[in-house]
Amino acid sequence: MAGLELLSDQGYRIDGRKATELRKVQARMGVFAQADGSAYLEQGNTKALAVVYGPHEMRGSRSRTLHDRAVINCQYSMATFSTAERKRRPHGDRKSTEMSLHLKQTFEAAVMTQLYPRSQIDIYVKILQSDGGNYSVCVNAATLAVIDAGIPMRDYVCACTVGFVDETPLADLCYAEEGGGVSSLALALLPRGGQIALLQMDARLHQDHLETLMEAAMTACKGVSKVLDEVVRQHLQEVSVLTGE
Amino acid sequence: MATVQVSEAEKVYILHGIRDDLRVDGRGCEDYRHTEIETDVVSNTDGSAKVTLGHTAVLVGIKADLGKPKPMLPKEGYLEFFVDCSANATPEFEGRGGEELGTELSNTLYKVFNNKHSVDLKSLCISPGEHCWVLYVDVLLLQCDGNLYDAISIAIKAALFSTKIPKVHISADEEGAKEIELSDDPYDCMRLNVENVPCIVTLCKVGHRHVVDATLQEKACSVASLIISVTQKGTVTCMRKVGGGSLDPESIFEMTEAGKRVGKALHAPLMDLLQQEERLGTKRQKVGFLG
Amino acid sequence: MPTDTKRVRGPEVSQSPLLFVSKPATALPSHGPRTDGRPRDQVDVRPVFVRCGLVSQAKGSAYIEAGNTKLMSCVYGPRETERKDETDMKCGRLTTDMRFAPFSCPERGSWIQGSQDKDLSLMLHESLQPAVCLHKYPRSQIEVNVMVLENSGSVLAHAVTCASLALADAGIEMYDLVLGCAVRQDGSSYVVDPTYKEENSCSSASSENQGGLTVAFLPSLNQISGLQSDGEMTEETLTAGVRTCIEGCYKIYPVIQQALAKAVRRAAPPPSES
Amino acid sequence: MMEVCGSSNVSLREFGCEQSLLSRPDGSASFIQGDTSVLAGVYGPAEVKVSKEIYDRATLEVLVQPKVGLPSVRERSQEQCVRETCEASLLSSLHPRSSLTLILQVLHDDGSLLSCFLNAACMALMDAGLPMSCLFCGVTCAIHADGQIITDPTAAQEKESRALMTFAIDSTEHKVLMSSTKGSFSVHELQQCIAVSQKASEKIFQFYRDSVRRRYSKTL
Amino acid sequence: MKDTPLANCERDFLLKAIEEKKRLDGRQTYDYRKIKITFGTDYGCCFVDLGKTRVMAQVSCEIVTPKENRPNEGIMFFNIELSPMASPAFEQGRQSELSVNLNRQLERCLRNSKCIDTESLCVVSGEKVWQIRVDIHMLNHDGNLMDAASIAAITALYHFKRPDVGIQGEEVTVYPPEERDPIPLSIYHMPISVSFSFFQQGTYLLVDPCEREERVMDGLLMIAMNKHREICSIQSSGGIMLLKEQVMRCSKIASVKVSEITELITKALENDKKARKAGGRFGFAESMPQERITALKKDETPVEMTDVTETAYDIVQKAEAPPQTVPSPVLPVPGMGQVGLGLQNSWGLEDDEEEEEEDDDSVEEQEEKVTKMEVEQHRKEQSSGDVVEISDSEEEEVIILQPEIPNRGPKNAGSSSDQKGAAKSKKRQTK
Repeated sequence: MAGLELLSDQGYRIDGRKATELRKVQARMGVFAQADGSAYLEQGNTKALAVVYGPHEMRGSRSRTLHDRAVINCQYSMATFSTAERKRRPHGDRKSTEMSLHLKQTFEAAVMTQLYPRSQIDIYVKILQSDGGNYSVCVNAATLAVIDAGIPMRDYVCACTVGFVDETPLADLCYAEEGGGVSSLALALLPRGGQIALLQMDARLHQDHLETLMEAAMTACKGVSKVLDEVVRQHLQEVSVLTGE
Repeated sequence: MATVQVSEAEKVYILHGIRDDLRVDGRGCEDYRHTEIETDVVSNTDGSAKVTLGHTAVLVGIKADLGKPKPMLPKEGYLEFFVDCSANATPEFEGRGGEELGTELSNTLYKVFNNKHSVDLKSLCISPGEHCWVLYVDVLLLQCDGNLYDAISIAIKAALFSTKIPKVHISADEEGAKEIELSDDPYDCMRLNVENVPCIVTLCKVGHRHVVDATLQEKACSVASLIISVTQKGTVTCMRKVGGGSLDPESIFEMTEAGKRVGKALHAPLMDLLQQEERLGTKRQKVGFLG
Repeated sequence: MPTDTKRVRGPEVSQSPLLFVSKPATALPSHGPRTDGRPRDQVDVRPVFVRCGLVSQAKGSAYIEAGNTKLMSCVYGPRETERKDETDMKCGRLTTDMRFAPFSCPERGSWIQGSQDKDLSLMLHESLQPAVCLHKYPRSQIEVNVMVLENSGSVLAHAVTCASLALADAGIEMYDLVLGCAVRQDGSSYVVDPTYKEENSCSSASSENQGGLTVAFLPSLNQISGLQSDGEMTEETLTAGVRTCIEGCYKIYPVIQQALAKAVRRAAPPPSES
Repeated sequence: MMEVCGSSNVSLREFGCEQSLLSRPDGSASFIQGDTSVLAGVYGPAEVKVSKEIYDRATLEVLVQPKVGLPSVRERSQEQCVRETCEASLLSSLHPRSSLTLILQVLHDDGSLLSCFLNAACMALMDAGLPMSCLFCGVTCAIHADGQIITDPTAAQEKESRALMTFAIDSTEHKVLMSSTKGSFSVHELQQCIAVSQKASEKIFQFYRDSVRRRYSKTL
Repeated sequence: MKDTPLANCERDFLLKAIEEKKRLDGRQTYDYRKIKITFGTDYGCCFVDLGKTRVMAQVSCEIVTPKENRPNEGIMFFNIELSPMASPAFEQGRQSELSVNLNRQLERCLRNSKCIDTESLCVVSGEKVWQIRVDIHMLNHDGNLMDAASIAAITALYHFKRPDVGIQGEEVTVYPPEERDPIPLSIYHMPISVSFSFFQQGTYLLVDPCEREERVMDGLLMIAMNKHREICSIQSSGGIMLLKEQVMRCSKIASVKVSEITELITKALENDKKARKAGGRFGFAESMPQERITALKKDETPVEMTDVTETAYDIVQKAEAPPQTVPSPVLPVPGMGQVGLGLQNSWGLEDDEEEEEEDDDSVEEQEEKVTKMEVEQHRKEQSSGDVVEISDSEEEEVIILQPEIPNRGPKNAGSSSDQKGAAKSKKRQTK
């Protein structure tokens, strides 16, 4: 394909990780004071900022109001300088509109929207630097932001992309691996019940391998969920120290 | 623009406070809020800076691209400004909501840099009429709490300071066709002289006085403000009245004078800070948004 | 760049033949009288031709011609706001739209509003808003359109004058007229109401003091409603420039006043003495 | 010039029509003239957007969808021609403050497209059961370089022609409802073309009659 | 125009029926509706009927410059047009969620799965490549647009033939089909999308939902596959929570459906090929069902021409000759012209208002005949001096800044400075 050896004979990937190893995840909750919830998350070199406003009254046309649950409104955008080649528009193209739609669907499944009828929850995600796995980083960042906003969810939503090279599933693909013609699968998981909130796959893969790949993706998601849980716990500890409890 | 609702009583309180040179957050009329600057925060760019001014947060990324010089100015490179008012800052900016403010800000930036000395455009030229560097200055608004202009201009100055443009060599082959080669060495790069890059000072007329670095609440009390971009030497590169009210000529003269004073005073510590950070070199612990 | 689907478009890239003129345009001299014979460093505005009420369909309209700069302004309203969700119960809304006709500048423009037009619309809006008694028009909007027919410098200044005249012609209540004036600083000397060439020339490259300044002024209230400058100027020059502009505004004030008075007289002739 | 009008080229290609072939629209029809074929769908009378509401009649919107790419200036002018014809024959004042939408999809263009649009539109409006004061049909005439008149030209014939005219003709008095012309021609030629079109329209109206009779043959 | 809302009782009825494993049209859970594939007259034009859902696909090509990062690959462009014909809810020119979803899914299904050899579309590396554009028009929306679109798109691509090109040195010639036979695209495999809809939080599953079913479903899972059982894309949508087992089951069903549909497409393509070879008639006109009573066809008919020339001649003769007299143009002032009557030109420098002028100024009386042009000439003569305004009696509201006329100068200068002083004393509070 791209002439790159994605997995060496010794079982190491181009950035030195093992097949099932995730990139380093660093996150911080409550980055901004003005928003109801916000979080910043780095997964390797992919950096995303998520902000949550709401639940609040419906904005704009009231015809979208749902009488039995809250409307989730998402916007995904990329900073114009986030990619190696400058982007002309931060959002509004087909790909980012689709991404917004996917985020919306993911969080409609996870957030307990029925608790807030006739209201709206805005989730805005911005990619500051893109190095593969944009969707999953966005989902993870948005999860933290939703938690920071104090909106109840069924479970953490954790997402991860996995690829399939030489009969081996690779967890958490970076940009170089994504571009290398690998069949990649993005999966958003609610780890406790093993429910899949979103599933998306590109490129060819034989049906028989689907199960292994999904298995690997779910394991990776569970790994992410551990990290997220830690971040949340630490954040709460810090906050409780500050509030003196 | 992100706006706040301020009640009449609050307005009176703010107005009286400013009359006595004491603002709600304890500052004087010509004081800036707590400011944090960090350069080189996004590795995909050639230069970047993040500035927080109170609760206002701005991220600027600069990318240098090879382009063709403008036909009227074949010996110069050029700068392109783009301000992205993202929905992160406020839900009002969702979709195309931020576009209006974005164009307003970027148009002002074009005006601010519309002179010969701010950035040496000639140094951005590679081969006249054919190739030049185009610096894309992309501003990302992350949060707004008033005084966007000042925060953006400080961030742009810092980002330009940290910009490293790779050196290029032009080699001509036998047929005379020119080829451009980028230098492989990442340390072999060109830096920009930012000495003359101006900083914008926004003066908000509140009551009979004017304040520097107004918060959203203070902005809501004022009818008009004046933005002045001042270079280190004190020359003004752009002046503009914004807001729905009008100003007395005398107060404009006063405000210009104050703007120049404040602007001049802003440059020295900013340059100091940037050089200090530069000296730390690669050892510097990058904080970004994690701190 | 938004694409135009409403018209049959020309080629995507085209260049003005002016670029290929073998001899580059000689830089304008920075001293001596100006090309149109006006003296430097004096508040000498170009002769102005003003006329109200040309467009019968608009509520109010005005045409202004200063030298070769020609502008037309129409005012519609007050009428119901188009966007119901933005209706303001206390205050009316003023919308401004300033456009350049594609043939107005030496280089052909596009039919679609560019970012420069948007910027000028905004400046126009900010300059006019303080003068209009918007609180008298709750829940309604007033539209001001300015079309530049020929751009020969100082467009914004004349647009402000023209638009305020059209507003007055439309019978919109105002505190005062708004007058505009522009100054171009070129080294140590300045020119008032610069032409297109003077605006875009950069004769003395070495000079520090170079820039343009446009002021919108409310003459009877003595207030500045719009101010914009670019280029490089010292604070003293700027202050002096603002003063010059105010003086320039006073020069055209009687002209505008009289044009307006005549328009009113024609619309409602005074009762005959007999 | 008059003598050259031989009858050899004055004919209509085979034409056909199918009505109510789509389930969603209130009325639909496909019309085929030789290889040229158009699909038409009508929605309405239905709720209208406030901004487009007309207080004393229905708002008619005509949309032409090209086969490739997005609608552009050419499609806009075709929309205009069809809309004006439909507005002339529809009794839109019977449905005030409502919307009528007519969508025309090009399936294949082999000349005389505009007349095919008109015929398809008329059949679809009939199928939707909208009240009309008269039926209408479209006839395209091409004048060849040597002055010969060709009715219902193919794309190749259109290309070679000196002038191209499309007329919409009503069914009651055979008058011209709309005309769209291209190229240069004399007044006499124009009148000739109109006369030919009126003759040709009789055939088409007979076809309308036959197809409606066939359609309702079992219910009557 | 809005879509008709779905009544609650209808919704309950549909869900109840699904719970009882019954479908409105009598199908079984995993049944597809009847698929019909017809071809148009051109190459690359194809109609697909899936039950009542109907879509049209048209493939076209043009030569463009390639993308910079892929200099020797052709470009594939897909566009699904949700024509308002298909459903009243579709608006023209608006990017709805559905349209984005369908377009992206089709792109993923056909472009990302690399089923088309894009490298074979290169003409001159880095300069000229073929862009293959697939336009898909929805003609009637009765559910499962995605599957219909994917079948139509891939069939049209198989059916399409691009013109041959020849390269001689720098020159590239595109041969029309008469000169050289056009060439079909080289396609590696045939991905086909299969949609599954989920009801009641994923408890019930249906294949090929119709429009009514789509409106009550919770979520959708689209799996694109080829007959080699290779998955080309998976996409879940609509905020449902799936379990891994469900996904696996769907992928198994999909593989069966895909092989059935592939066979159908191959057969349809072969039939068309045969028909074209036999030289028989093909295309849309032939596909019209003759047996239906809603359809009628008429063969080529001559139009009677007997008295056409006479009629035309009569009309031309009878018609009144157009008036030959052209109203003579009026020239109010130099450089201004007026033809026709009736309109009072607002630019005109009306003479009649002259009388109404209440002018008491003797200076102005003298200049009665001065038009604007003359004034300008006048100005040039005395190019120095202060600017004052002159009111010319003839020009009603025309005010020209005018060089000083000695006896009026001082008066005006004084008044202007008075105003200046007066203005300064006032100040307005804007709030």
